[in-house]
Amino acid sequence: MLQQQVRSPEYLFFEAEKKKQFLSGSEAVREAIRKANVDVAISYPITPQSESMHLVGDLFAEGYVKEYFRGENEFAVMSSVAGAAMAGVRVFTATGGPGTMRAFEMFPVWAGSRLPIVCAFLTRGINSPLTIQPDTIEMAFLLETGMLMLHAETAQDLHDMLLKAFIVAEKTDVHLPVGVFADGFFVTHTKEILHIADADSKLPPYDPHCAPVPAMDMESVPVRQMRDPFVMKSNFISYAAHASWQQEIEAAQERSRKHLERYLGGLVETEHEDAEVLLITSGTAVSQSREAMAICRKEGLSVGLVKIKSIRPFPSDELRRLAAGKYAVIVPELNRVGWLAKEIKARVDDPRRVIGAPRVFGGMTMPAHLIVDEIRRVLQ
Amino acid sequence: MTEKMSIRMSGLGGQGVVTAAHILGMAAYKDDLQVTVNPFFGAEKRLAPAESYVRIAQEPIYERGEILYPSLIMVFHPHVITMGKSYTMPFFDGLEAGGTILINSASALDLSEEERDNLAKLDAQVHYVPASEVAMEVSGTHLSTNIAMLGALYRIQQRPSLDALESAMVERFGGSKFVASGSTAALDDAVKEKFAKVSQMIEKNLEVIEKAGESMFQQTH
Amino acid sequence: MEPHRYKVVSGPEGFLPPAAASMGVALPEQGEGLIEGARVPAASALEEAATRLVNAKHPTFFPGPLILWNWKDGIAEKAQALKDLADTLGAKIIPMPDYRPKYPMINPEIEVNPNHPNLTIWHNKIDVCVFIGVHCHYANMALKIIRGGTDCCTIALCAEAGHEDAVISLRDFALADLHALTAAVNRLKARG
Amino acid sequence: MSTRIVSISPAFEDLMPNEYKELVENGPYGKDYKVTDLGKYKELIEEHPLCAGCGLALSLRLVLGSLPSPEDTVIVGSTGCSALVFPQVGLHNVHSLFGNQNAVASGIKRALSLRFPDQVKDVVVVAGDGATADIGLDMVMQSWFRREKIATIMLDNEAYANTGGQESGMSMEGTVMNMAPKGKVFPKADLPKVAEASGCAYVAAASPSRPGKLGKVVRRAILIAREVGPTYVQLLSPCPTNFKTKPSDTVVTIKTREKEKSFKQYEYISDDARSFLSALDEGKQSEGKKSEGKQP
Repeated sequence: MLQQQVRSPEYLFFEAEKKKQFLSGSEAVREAIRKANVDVAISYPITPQSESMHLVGDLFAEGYVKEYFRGENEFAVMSSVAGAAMAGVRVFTATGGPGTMRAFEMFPVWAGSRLPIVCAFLTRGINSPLTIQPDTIEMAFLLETGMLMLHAETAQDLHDMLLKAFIVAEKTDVHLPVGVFADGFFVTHTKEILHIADADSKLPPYDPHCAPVPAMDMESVPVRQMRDPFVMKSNFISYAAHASWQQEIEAAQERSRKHLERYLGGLVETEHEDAEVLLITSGTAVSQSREAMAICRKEGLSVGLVKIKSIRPFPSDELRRLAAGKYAVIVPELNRVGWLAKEIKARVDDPRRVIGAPRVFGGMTMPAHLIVDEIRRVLQ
Repeated sequence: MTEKMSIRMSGLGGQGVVTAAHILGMAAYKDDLQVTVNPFFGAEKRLAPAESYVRIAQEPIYERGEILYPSLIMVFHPHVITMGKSYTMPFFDGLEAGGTILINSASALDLSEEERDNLAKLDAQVHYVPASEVAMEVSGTHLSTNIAMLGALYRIQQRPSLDALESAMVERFGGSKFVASGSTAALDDAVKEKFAKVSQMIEKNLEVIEKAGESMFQQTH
Repeated sequence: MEPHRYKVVSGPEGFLPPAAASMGVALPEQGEGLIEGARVPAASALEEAATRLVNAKHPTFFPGPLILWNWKDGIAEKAQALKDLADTLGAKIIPMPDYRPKYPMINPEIEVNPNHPNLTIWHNKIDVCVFIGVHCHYANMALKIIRGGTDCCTIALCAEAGHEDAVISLRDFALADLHALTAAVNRLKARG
Repeated sequence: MSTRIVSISPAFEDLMPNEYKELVENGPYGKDYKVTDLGKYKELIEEHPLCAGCGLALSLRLVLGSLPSPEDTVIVGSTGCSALVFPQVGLHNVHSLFGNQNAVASGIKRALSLRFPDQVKDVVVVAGDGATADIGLDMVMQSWFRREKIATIMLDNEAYANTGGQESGMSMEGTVMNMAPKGKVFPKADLPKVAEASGCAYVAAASPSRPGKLGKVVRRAILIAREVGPTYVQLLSPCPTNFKTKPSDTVVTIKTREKEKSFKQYEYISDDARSFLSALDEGKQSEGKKSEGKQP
């Protein structure tokens, strides 16, 4: 194990020299966690995530992660990381697809309990029938769990977003779980070139005393403290307490915008945003859209691109502004339900201009020409 | 190199199509080229159809996933063609006009008239290499077939460089750092047992590369 | 929704008022405070807090667990400074010893609970209340309930990042700030 | 723990409600109270909203009075009647979801071991029979398989009581309840045997009809979990509401069950746990890193 020096997040993210490496997405997870100063990581296998948590296990064996074990199923793993987070340590886990569904009851608990858990969701399709292939449909289910959701396009994004996720998650005014999503296989199992900081630096440790709720350790006040209680039904005003609690989770999401803007350089990234037709999407659909945009622009078509990096909080104001006056907004997606198109339609001034297409799912690759066809069809 | 190389490797599980892609990708990376590598995303089973994909270019590469429109197709086993052991049918599906095909076979395959017509229409350059034979002959194991295929590819493309290929192999087989899936790792151990030393293995593999290149022949359809 | 126009003022705002953060109110940056949802220099927010306290009929401090319990060095001094400030103002101190939903009910005369802070405010006819030493999550929850159902003006003296849901909020609030607030109160009182 | 978290800032001493002052002045933190001391100090439960005669409330009071180091105990509960009590308990405790208590406890225990390597931190699970034997059984057993150093205590009222009296895996065969309208068709699960086979170092069945014995097994379970391995205690805690017995007859109900031989006290001590206990008896070994001299 390398001797690591604690450096500020600002140093690690913005100042440290970045060196070139040829890595798969799973290896990018490992390199992020190596520098994340994680206390407890808990794993459970599921394709295409397993490799990531194998590698985190290697980090444990090497000494970069202090505690690690394989839990019994995803619901239990998400429960165990919740326990560890309540007891005041930094935790990490990963899952995807059916694992996400198995664990589901815990996700709103994470947010409701103000737990700064970072979880990598390496997405895949959901049964039935069984599939192990990439598909982003699980994100549709997670939209309203209260967690922050970042969507990586590349292994580079996955690495950077994971590291930054810990820092945003642990801000006192946020203190919410962050899901970092990457499309299974297309990111996890693809080797590509990254630029990352050396592993001789690591993030500062988590300080549970900055949390907006007390740690469960019998060292924090108040001693009489239950996480997280029934809001007693015998109390006539309990409904207001529960409602106010939920609003506070939503408020914490809102507060994360400022931090995400700073660390991610904005919730969206644009290229040729003045074009007549905008491709707006997230994840690897952005990569495919980049190819499509290049083809179209060579033909002289006015096509631009908006990459959405944060799904929760959603860049509503940014998209409303960007979509205003466009001939069309095309939203390619790697799922059947088109959740992203729905999200965008609900926010822009003229939802009729938003086209939820093309879509592929069940593991299909989205060829750039499908997007090109859609652009041509719209412009005809 | 000005054009983007989009390489589809089709073979049977256990032949090392994924490993070949990794070595090729790593070599391209070492030559300072832009590159992405990914396998066909499925369960890994021996002798089942297996595919991997390598994209190499000088400009940044964005597109991901299976390569549907390859500029170069490598067929690691004749059964991919003759017995349809492939998820991509016919084997040249999607090949760019003027594209290249490289097939592991000691003799030209008996392709159907329709296949020959289509290949001719595509103006496809079809090369053969007795990769399995070269592997057995030079290194004493058919497990070097994938390296022989890379040798033939090198003969056609001249890139990535031989130096880069060598150092990619050292990195792939020399250390314990490489991340391979469970069954691929098991095969690695089998390969390693054949060679007392990794350096000896690399040396043999370089010889395989050279010999494979020499043994290639082209067939016009 | 009209972002950035939302004003955080004393209620009663209604059945279920929104979280100010969801209405576009942002937390203050370092060196700043909030007055009615607008970011202002910390000194202005401090002055406004002092003014509201001096003019209040029934000003009341709600010290939370982080200052009520003598759990680490420096707390006792802060507690004493708060007591002195309350004495200067002739204000009440009603503690919030913990956050549990209490059974069967609290005694609103002597304590406040974040799940139903309005009971204490109604009972004691509090028109200006000050949150201090309350974990942020519970403070925010209580501040919204107060804004919804009472006409009480809320002041949050936060050691962390501040509170949008308070009418007046300060952040990074330390012992020196408590002294500064007392000084401001004394100045205002002297002026009459 | 630093007992400072139960000391009041001097400036506010006069203002604190009485119950808190009592907790500070006369609470069990850092003391060496046993179950027989109940009534002599300010207990950890303030008030509770459970039914009159609730066997579970009785057990819970005795359990909390038996903790060897309440000042360093974190309790993990689960959904059910007992969860209604925990807001009133003077300890850090967690209600997560229904059935995941042992998974949550595993995470807490591991985290506290990292943060406080030289300190005792007891993690005790207290949950009902539905949470332990039915919906949470996999997580309960897996925590035993992994040898998590936590004590698991089941408050066995042989039913889902909070949801209105449904049959559980711990109900007696033949019991007619909601969701078993023709009577339960399989026997009460033998969880102590399952615990033994799953790697628990100590297993006991007891009831609040014998408070002294209950106190002893709970204390043993927590001390053994601290030093040796996972432990399991099952406490028969009848529900007068759903089984329609008189609230004043709860202990009578247990004694009748004992006479009918459908309930018996039980204790299993593994070899490792036995040598730990005898070392304690002989005073050769302290109970833990900082609780010198306490007897089991």
